[in-house]
Amino acid sequence: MSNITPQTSQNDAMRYSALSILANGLRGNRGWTPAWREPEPKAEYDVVVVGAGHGLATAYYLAKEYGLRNIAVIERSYLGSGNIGRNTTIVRSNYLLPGNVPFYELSMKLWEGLEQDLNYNAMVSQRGVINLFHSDPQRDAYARRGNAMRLHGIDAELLDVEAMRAMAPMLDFDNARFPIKGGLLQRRGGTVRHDAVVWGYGRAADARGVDIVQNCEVTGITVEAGRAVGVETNRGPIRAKKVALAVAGNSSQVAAMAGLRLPIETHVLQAFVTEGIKPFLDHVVTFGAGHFYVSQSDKGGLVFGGDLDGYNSYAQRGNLPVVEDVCEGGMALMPAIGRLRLLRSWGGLMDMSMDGSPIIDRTPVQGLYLNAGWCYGGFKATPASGLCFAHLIARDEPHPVATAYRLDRFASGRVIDEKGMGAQPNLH
Amino acid sequence: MRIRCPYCGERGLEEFTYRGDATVTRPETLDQTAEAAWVDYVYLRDNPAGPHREHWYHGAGCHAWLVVTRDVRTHEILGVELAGGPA
Amino acid sequence: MTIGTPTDQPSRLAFGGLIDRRLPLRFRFDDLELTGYAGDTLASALIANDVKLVGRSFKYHRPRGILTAGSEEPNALVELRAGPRREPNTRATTIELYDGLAADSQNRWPSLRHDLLAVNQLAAPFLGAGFYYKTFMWPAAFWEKVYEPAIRRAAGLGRAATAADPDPYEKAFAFCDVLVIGGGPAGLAAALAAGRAGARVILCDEDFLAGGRLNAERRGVGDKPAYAWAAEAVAELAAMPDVTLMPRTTVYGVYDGGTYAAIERVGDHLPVPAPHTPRQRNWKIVAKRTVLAAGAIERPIVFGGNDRPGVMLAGAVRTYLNRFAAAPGRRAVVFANNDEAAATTADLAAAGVVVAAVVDTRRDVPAATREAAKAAGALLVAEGRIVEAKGGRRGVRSALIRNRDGRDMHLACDLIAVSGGWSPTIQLTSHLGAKPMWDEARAAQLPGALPPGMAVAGAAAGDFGLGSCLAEGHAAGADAAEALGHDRSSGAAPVADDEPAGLAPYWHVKDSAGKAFVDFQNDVSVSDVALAVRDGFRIAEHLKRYTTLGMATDQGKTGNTAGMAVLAEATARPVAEVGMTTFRPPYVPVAIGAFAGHHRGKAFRPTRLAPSHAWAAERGAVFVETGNWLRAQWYPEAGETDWLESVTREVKGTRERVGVCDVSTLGKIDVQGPDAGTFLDRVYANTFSTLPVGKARYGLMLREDGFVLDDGTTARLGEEHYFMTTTTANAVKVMQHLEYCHQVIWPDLDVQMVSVTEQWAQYAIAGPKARAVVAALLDPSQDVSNEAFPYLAAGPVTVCGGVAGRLYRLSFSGELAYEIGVPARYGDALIRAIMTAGAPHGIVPYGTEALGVMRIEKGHPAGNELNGQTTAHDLGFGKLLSKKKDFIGRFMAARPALTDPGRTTLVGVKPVEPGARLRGGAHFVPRDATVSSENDQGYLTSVAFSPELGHWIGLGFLANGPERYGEVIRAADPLRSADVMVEVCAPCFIDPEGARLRV
Amino acid sequence: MSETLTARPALAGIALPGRHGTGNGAPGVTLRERTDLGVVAVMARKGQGEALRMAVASAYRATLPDTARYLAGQTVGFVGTGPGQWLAVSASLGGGALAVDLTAKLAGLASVSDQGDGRAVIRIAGPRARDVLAKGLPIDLHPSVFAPGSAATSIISLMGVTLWQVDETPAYDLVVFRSLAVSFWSWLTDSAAEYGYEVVPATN
Ligand SMILES: Cc1cc2nc3c(=O)[nH]c(=O)nc-3n(C[C@H](O)[C@H](O)[C@H](O)COP(=O)(O)OP(=O)(O)OC[C@H]3O[C@@H](n4cnc5c(N)ncnc54)[C@H](O)[C@@H]3O)c2cc1C
Ligand SMILES: NC(=O)c1ccc[n+]([C@@H]2O[C@H](COP(=O)([O-])OP(=O)(O)OC[C@H]3O[C@@H](n4cnc5c(N)ncnc54)[C@H](O)[C@@H]3O)[C@@H](O)[C@H]2O)c1
Ligand SMILES: Cc1cc2nc3c(=O)[nH]c(=O)nc-3n(C[C@H](O)[C@H](O)[C@H](O)COP(=O)(O)O)c2cc1C
Ligand SMILES: [Zn+2]
Repeated sequence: MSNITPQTSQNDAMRYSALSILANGLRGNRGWTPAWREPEPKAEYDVVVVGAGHGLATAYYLAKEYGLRNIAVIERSYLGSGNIGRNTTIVRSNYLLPGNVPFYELSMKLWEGLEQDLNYNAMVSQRGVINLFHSDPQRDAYARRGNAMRLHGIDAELLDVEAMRAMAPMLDFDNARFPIKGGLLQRRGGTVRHDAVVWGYGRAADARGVDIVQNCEVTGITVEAGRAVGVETNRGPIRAKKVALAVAGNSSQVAAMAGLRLPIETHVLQAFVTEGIKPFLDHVVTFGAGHFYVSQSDKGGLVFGGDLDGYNSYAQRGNLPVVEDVCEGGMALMPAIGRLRLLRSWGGLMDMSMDGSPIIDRTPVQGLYLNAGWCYGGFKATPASGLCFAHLIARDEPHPVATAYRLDRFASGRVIDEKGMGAQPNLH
Repeated sequence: MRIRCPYCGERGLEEFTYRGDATVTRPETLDQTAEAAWVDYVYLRDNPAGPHREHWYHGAGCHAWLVVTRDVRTHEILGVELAGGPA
Repeated sequence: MTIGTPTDQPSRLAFGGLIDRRLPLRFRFDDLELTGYAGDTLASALIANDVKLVGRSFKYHRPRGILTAGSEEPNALVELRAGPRREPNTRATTIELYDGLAADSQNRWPSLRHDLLAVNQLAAPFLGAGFYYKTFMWPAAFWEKVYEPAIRRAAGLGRAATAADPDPYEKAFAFCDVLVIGGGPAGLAAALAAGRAGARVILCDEDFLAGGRLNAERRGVGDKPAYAWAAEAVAELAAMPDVTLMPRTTVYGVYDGGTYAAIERVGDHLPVPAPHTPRQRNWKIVAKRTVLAAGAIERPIVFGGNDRPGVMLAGAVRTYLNRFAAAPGRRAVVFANNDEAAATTADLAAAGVVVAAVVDTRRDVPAATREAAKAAGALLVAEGRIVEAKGGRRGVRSALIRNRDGRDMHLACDLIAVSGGWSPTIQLTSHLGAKPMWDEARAAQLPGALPPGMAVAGAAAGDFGLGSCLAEGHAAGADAAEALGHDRSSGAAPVADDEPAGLAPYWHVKDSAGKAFVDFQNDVSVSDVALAVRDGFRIAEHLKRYTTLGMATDQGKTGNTAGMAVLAEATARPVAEVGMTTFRPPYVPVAIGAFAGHHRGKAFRPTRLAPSHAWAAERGAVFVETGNWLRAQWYPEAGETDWLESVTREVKGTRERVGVCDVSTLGKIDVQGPDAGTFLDRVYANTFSTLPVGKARYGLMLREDGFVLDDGTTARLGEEHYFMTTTTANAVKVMQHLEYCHQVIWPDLDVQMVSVTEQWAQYAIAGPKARAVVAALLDPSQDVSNEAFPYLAAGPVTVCGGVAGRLYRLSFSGELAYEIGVPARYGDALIRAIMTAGAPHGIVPYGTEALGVMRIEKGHPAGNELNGQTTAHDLGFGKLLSKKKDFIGRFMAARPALTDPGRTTLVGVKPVEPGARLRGGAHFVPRDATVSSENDQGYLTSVAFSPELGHWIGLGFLANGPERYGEVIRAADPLRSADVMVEVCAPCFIDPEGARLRV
Repeated sequence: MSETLTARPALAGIALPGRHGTGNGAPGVTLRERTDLGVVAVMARKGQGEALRMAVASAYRATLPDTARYLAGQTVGFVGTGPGQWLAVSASLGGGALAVDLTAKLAGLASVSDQGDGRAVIRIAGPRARDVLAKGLPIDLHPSVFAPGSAATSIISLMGVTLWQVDETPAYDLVVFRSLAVSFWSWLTDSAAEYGYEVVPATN
């Protein structure tokens, strides 16, 4: 999307800047107003977006790019309570398959202009994402990926082990079970402060008139004559011309309210943070011989994660074997972190699709749109997912970069399987 | 999580491998009319938030495939059987 | 008692305490060389030495002292030890003193006393909650280059070590009937009751000395001093055969199925761990029942300057006085909303500390407090509050106290003992997801739904009286034992009086002067909460994330309750409605090394060694990791400097004479039974039931979604006996798949299977001289002529004087070749025998590289081609898919998308310039097209230098591949700036008719 | 070639006899590679469970356990490793002899597959054997639940293992995959070092 330009929020009084901080600070910080309103849901909207993760971005772009005015985002808990608020904040566009690459690159570009667009500092930090490789076949696979990126005009570099050593000297180059042979680097990749993305989109959507309704759970989808015309919620029914689902982890549950069955399983993915330390690691690093990836947050904690727990779960928490597996990977990669302490672990509900790739599509129920299947990689997609979903909802046709994310690809066999694991969600 | 393998007794998660929904059954026909059934079998899942019948493999134990009924909201295990029935 | 007899420990009490004055220990803190005693923590030793300033806060770098005496400490964090053993953010309150201990303060520059970043305090009005979300947006590029590095340097507390942790860690498993978490009065009583009833009990306490508050209070149990009763209880438990006491062990997590995670600090109280013992041991304890007796954590009242060194929790003050015989001050003010004030005042006075005033927030101050104040000669301020703790870097110098009439008085003091009541230690009850419940009467969160099998006793359950802690603990222990079938013969519960525990909620002093902190470590003040609320962050979870309240290394153990109360007040809601943020494991931060245990460095994953490993190592082979296997990659010879030189020699030697390669790592599966053939027909895409005994056949396996799973050769050794091989990488996966197919899909088939990968040492002997070598190895009268043992023959043989082996005429290299298998114990001897038998023929051993070169020359797909994204059609194996039978993947493989001629299919490529080098991962683009995604037509999977052809060759997938043989295309490699023009050809480069195999 | 091949123990050159680890008094455990055992997988044919049981009883005076147990017979013992699956072990029928014998005697009743070379067997014995194993084995070995004759198949330090208790010393036989024997030994000796251990020469 080329016409995304910094735009003044409607609520000019509350424009955030160093100056506003100064002015308010001098006045005892009493002048601030809430980042978003807390409206009661109206009886009817043009579009009801369910789920305040990608849903927030969807509503924002519906308002901003597609000129819709009467929109609600319905969230069963607090804003950002879903995966958008519990992920490891990595953004990148180092994908392999043609169905994915342009989409994630659009997202990357949107990140690059996001803060000015939203007038919110989301701490977009393009510190570089490195995928390590430990064998020749793995190097070839990353070369294939890096070249796919380059063919799409995306930055990618293949580093040898000496270059790696210079960038990240704390990695184990000398006593590793699976020696590091190099890495695929995307310099434009990095991290974005997860919560700030929620709040930034929330505030910006609210400023464009979107009603954000928290603590409101969708309990039913009203279908009349094959068409979705609203939702039931624990705060009463809400009518809508179009209903858009972006309820990761609960997609199967909510879709089932309209009689749909999805190629999705819900799994738990854990993440971890250590106690804060002084600057230690400058990049995002992914271990290639186990399940471990890590970056350092601006507060100083190492934020890291690894594999799914591997079994269906709606519990939003995991078990010890994966904690151990991930920390083993961490120690194998960076043996200096042995005495750093793991401070907190948590889990999120992963919408694992059968090929590991997302779905942005219409459904067999008219007026019901689906945004799902983001697996463990949908945070980086937030801006593009919001934009493409908004496009689909507004225009009733897929956005050009999201044409592959169709539901019928499972039946046809045109799956987008980056890992080559087949229809086994916990292996993606 | 601890699963009571009918053969080995109660064992920890680290001994098992998960596969998924045990309620789907492989279609018996190769007829083109069976396409929907095949797509269902290979790709579509109920993915319930509640008791779930699922396949687990006791790979580090007796190598049995188990059907475990488990509440996926609480991870409470409600029942375990050998998938192949008694040997 | 008097303070300060030993001159080197000016605040050490002359008598009492559970320290050993006969065992002085030297230690260093920053530039101070100090002495403490055995039984001290670093914190108590610092207190005994009058050191008050121990740390700096996270954001404002404010001076901080010691607040608590336990693992909940937010302020007194130090870097312990040095070099690769440096441990940042270590709580001085939990560090057991040892001789030679060295600790440094952190998050300050250049020194603790003179920290330049303390200027942040001046900017505090602009650095309020969430300030960075509102600024630093311009110019965009400045975030990474300027703002972020500055923020990161200022934040982050201590420094991690930069070299590998030298200490070992272990994991361990334990099982018990009853796990008791916490060894205070409730836990000891529970363990005694369960242990006496005959249950298998494990008692964990994170302290090095069991007893909990019993060691900290001047109380009695029965007719004994409380600490003495605790010691006796421990002795009784230690004598029970089925009771395990685990001191220095924190239970940090609750997981499914009664699994509890606990961290044992085995060697942390020593300068370095004892030889052959780990630094820490990470336990998984499986318990049938659990008694949580983790006590309660005292919380402060929030008031101005409440973070200054010298403001300490009242219970911690008593701990330092009574357990450690160290006086945290000389002149104290006690500030409380509850009955703790009485004991605190009395204990201070008994230790010789002047109590200037007792400030009680309650209108009706109970008699006990009045009397204690009176006895101590302290001023009693009823319904009073401390508006500000004044002082400097080195701590509190006075308290500004306001009475109920609003009149202020200024009292000099160097210690403010504060108590805002107690929060039961319920974190573990929530790890499985249950929410705690607010209890208005006790002004505390109490456990909600409990994890299966758990009971809570003592202060953790909100019962604060010693008598009831003992009784409740005893009952919980007896109940647990009884529920497991033990009889309830647990004897009588120990008895003690309940101390007064009256409390009137009082969270923060609204008319405070100066910053009043809710979360000490993260510098979250009352005004930050107010600002967050103004910005719209009114939900507890939002407040947490916006202000970082409760996100520091103490996870809000002391601060969260007050934080929620302040939020409740700011949003005019009851505390119960505000709720509480989620408790998550671990209960205390746990070293990452402990989670890894043995699995680090070379032991990260187990290593599988092939039968020829010792021999190959002797020969100086270069090894490569393939999965968990270590395989010989090539065998360098003297004078060879480059891997390509060695590999080329190995390929040539094989193709020209004969070579030998250890192929034992291939997965091998015995498939037996009357239905073995039928079973293989269903799991392979091609047919095996028709394979004659004594023959082998290539087989292709699909996944049920129609894509290729694996390939390999399977031989029929008997009517009901097949011997299947899989790729090395997929061996485990295929075994699991077969068992699934059998047990789940076709349980009615009479077929049995078992992995025999490890049973057989198997060597490929390949090359024109292979037959001669094999013949020399076999015992006489076994005919290996082409007629007697043709291509794809398979069968038993005896080798080297009667060893029962097997011979297969298979070829991956494309040469005349055999694979010879013997039981693995003979693998070492056989490779030596092969080398001897092959010597006259010039045999060369070859490694995985040469193996790879030869298979690429022959166009055989391997891992790079069997990548899970390819179909039989892509690999040119479409003909193999049987039309006569059902098999796994058949239906889905027939979908048009999987057989679309436009798909990329396997081709060979060779460089147009013969000298050009190919690289895997290049993409195919039409010759004259621009290198861009629209023209992307496939990619290069595998490359090799072919010694026979004298140039590089490659395999790859190309759109409409087979139609394009002869076409010149570009292998575009912008990543390495190494585009090469290549000619498309058939994937088999050498001997496409297979003549060599059949000679 | 007529010179016969010599067998190489899985831990040749790795398990060095002698006293190691903490202290120099009585070791906490002794460790020994058992190279004398024949180990064979026996898998019942469909519907032949009863017949198999009888054949085993008459051929070996042994009982096939229904559960994970080790039941000794006259010359051959059987360890339950899964439904319808056993490991037959024999100290007198080593090498391939046990498999040959079983194949002949159980024809039609069971599929038989030699595992004697695929596995290494290590005997651990001594007062601290349980403590050593607790550092990796996720199974309760308390005498009230695991006694002589008890057996289990499980995982230690990411490596598969089948074990059974031999006597009340306690002593256990641990059966591990041959290719992993060196890694297993490294875990085992690291874990035993705290209590002191003695390596006894391999038996054959
Ligand atoms: C631990 C972890 C680490 C991750 N790391 C990364 C990473 O580094 N990079 C990356 O790109 N991605 C990462 N991800 C994945 C990423 O977070 C998700 O893919 C992405 O946030 C999904 O966005 P979403 O909007 O679809 O879902 P969510 O943010 O989960 O939003 C869905 C919302 O729907 C709401 N909802 C559900 N049911 C209902 C209902 N009935 N009524 C109303 N509301 C409902 C939920 O409460 C939720 O707020 C990670 C995920 C996790 C858990
Ligand atoms: N008067 C009051 O208001 C008041 C308030 C609270 C407590 N108390 C007193 O405190 C005592 C409470 O007794 P109790 O037995 O309930 O608690 P306790 O505080 O005496 O003992 C708890 C023990 O649990 C340990 N522990 C905590 N969490 C742990 C974990 N995760 N893993 C391992 N160990 C852990 C601690 O180290 C401590 O030794 C009584 O003496 C009571 O009188 C009094
Ligand atoms: C990138 C990132 C960094 C985090 N850093 C911290 C941290 O420093 N301290 C902390 O207590 N929690 C941290 N958390 C975890 C949150 O406290 C919280 O556990 C997580 O957002 C999931 O929410 P829940 O635990 O409330 O379910 C972090 C989370 C994320 C996603
Ligand atoms: Zn089992």
